[in-house]
Amino acid sequence: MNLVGVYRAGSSWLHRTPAGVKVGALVLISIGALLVDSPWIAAGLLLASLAVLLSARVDLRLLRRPLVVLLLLGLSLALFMWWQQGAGAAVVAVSRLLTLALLAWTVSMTTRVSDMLSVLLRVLAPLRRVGVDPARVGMTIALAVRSVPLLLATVSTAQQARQARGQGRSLTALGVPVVVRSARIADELGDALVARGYDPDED
Amino acid sequence: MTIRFEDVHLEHAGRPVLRGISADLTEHRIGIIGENGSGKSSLARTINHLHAPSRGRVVVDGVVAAQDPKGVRRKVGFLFPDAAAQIVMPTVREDLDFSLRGLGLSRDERAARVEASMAEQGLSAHADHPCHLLSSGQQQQLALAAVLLREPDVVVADEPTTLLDLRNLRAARRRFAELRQQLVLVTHHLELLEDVDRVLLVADGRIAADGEPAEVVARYRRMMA
Amino acid sequence: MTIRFEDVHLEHAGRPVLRGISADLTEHRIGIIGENGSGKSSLARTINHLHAPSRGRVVVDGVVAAQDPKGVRRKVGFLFPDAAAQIVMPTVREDLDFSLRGLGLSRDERAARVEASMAEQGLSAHADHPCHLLSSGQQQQLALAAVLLREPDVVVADEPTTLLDLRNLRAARRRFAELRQQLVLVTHHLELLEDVDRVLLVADGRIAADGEPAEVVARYRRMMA
Amino acid sequence: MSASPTTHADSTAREIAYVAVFAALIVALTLFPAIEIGISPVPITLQTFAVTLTAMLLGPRRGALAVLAYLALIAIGLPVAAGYRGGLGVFAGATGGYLVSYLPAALLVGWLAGMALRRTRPTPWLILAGVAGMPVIYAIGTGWFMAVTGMELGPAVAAAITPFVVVDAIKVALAAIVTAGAVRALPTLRR
Ligand SMILES: Nc1ncnc2c1ncn2[C@@H]1O[C@H](COP(=O)(O)OP(=O)(O)OP(=O)(O)O)[C@@H](O)[C@H]1O
Ligand SMILES: Nc1ncnc2c1ncn2[C@@H]1O[C@H](COP(=O)(O)OP(=O)(O)OP(=O)(O)O)[C@@H](O)[C@H]1O
Ligand SMILES: O=C(O)CCCC[C@@H]1SC[C@@H]2NC(=O)N[C@@H]21
Ligand SMILES: [Mg+2]
Ligand SMILES: [Mg+2]
Repeated sequence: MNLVGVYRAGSSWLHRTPAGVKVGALVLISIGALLVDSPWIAAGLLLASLAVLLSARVDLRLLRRPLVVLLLLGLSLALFMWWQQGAGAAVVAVSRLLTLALLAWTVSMTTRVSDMLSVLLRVLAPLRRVGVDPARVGMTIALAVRSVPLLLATVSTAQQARQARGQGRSLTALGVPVVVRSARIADELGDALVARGYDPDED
Repeated sequence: MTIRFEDVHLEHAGRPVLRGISADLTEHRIGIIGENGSGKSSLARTINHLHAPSRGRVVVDGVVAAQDPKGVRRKVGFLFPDAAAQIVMPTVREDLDFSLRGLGLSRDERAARVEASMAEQGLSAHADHPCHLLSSGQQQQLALAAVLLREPDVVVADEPTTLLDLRNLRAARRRFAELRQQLVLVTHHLELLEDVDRVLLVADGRIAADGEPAEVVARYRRMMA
Repeated sequence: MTIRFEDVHLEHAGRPVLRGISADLTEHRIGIIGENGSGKSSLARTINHLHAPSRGRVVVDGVVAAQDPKGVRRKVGFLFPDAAAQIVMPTVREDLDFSLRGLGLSRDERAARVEASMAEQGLSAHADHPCHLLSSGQQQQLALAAVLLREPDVVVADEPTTLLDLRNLRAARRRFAELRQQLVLVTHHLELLEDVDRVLLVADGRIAADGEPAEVVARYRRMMA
Repeated sequence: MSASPTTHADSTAREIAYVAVFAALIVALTLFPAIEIGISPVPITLQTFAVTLTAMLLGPRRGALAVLAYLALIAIGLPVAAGYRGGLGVFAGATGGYLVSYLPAALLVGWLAGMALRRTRPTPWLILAGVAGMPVIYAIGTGWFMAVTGMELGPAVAAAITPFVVVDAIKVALAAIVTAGAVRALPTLRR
């Protein structure tokens, strides 16, 4: 499962909020969450972010698997922190972890990637003076987002092929086809950029 | 050899893709056709348990796929649409040898079988060539050779003839026709179905027609009109 | 519109792939056929200077490809074998908008053209969908729409119909037949050549036959026998 | 099919495509299985494998750019860090140092791998190149971990290094083997 490019059009207040506000709030809240060391406040923050996620009225089925992975991560963090620093610290650490994840999911489910990119471009604009070309950065990131589903499919096809050949565990049997396919996808994508008139030196 | 689908259901990301497929495949050669996205590849992949049905089961020659995936994969060889996806080793010889791993053969025995297979497929001259510099037709040949080396009882081929020229298409067709194994062939190349004994038409995750190739293909053509 | 090949030679990794191709393509629709590895794709890719000839040159409507690659790419739209591979942006709307970059259009003008194109192709309902969720037929449609948005004078399509079902194949064929642009179509689907005005047969990097579709296809069939 | 580069702008466009696709490969391998182990707040991921592989295949420049693009994806809020987390906050978290450390690690590994690949039998040298990246990752990762959690060096090492050394060494070795295989399978890969 993949939470990249999961944006679906919607009409909740979160969909209407400008991308810059959401991304900025994500930064501020997540840094705020790190400064909190009261278990009560941390837990409150977690509940608040859960409420925010639910208010986006998005398809929650997409989150099933990520949630399982995240909760496992939270569980081992809780045990570790409890053992190391006691229950209060465990609550803070786990709430922090979950808050960050839930808010990031909310942002990516209610914001177009292109809108996130325009925010990034604005933030990077000052770096133009030190030789960073924001347009090129934006292009690279958009292409990476586009490529994620292609690469997830590549990995899963290679995994199936290795199983079909009766070698379910060999990592070379997974790695070599994945790399070869990735290189081919990169070549094809480069061809497409060139053929479609992309010029990295303009914009 | 019997491939039995018993009320097979399958979902991808919560969306039903197969909605109750039941059939007994006993013929030597079976074709599967249907529109893009109808579920052909998904169905083919349940045969060797690359996909696990959410309901129902697949039984190959008495072996329940879900209970013994390794067992069915010994019986069933699988060809993917893109031959490059199933070539795992750097050179032709190594890739063929890879198929013989884990079968308890001696080094010499393996080498001998690989040589024989290359000779049979006309790949000997390319033994030490990087696989991905071979032509599409040759890669397709290599993929089939690698599958046959494991001596499966059934070969499932998912659109194995895309991008082939007339000569390679004809050669592939001949190779499939000569196969002594049972063959399940998913394809959009309708002329390949002249060689099969039975055709299943898949539509929206169900079997919409099943029978004589000529009849089922005609039905498909009408459906697509 | 004239596409002129003047003694075009091309090497890949030191190996000759095109060995002196000369032709003037002036017809509305031109087909290119030939065996796997004969050089069809390589030839097509010299038209918009994806490959640089090692000798000779390609001139499109008076523009020398090697001297003004951007210029020929404004004139020539290119469709690749795998439609999914030429979709470069995450969603349908963004991908179409990408085509309009660098043409000096205003934001609103771009948005309007993208909307119009989506409406025309029946893709409006998918505007904000991630491209990988489109069906293969829709991806093919999107790829063509993205090319046409730049209003090229020529469309070069390299096997654009692989993996399509009968209905999508027919729809693609209709779309190509209705194209007012000049079309250069590389294909193994010989039935698509019924719609073209002239066919080139490429063999081993040279033009082996050139003329009436029916004749050239017959020649190809004999060659492949 | 890699085409002959025709102009400078074209090769830049192609380089961007490589960087983006391998950034996406790092994402795909990170999301693949973020496995939980015993009792540590740091997950086992295939990131170290993916970053090492990318650096070896693409070299220091493009390899580091791919890592940078991956970090940018996290930064803009896409949930592609381990455990499907995302946003700048991830960098401020306990495992943020690991993410940042991938950058110098990719530069070092990519550079060493370039030399390894010129040998006739590159695999052992590639393994060494990969292993050389591990101290970089651990040093930055653990330092950061201590700063964020306020833990002492001893327990921090027990939480952030000890559980991973063996698995990471295996992952790095596998990346080396895959690289050697891939370069033989596709000789045009590393120009
Ligand atoms: N891994 C996956 N995740 C989500 N959906 C999937 C996945 N694989 C297939 N699907 C969906 O399942 C449906 C059936 O797909 P399948 O590949 O079986 O069709 P098909 O009949 O083989 O089509 P084609 O002729 O295009 O090969 C399609 O709607 C497809 O989008
Ligand atoms: N990037 C490349 N590097 C090295 N060799 C190449 C490259 N691209 C093509 N070739 C070789 O050039 C020759 C012509 O290839 P090309 O792709 O033009 O053939 P084609 O006629 O399009 O074949 P097909 O019908 O299989 O698509 C082949 O031998 C191929 O292996
Ligand atoms: O938050 C993240 O995404 C970073 C996770 C870092 C995991 C570290 S990297 C080194 C070590 N090896 C592992 O497999 N996991 C840890
Ligand atoms: Mg299919
Ligand atoms: Mg071709």
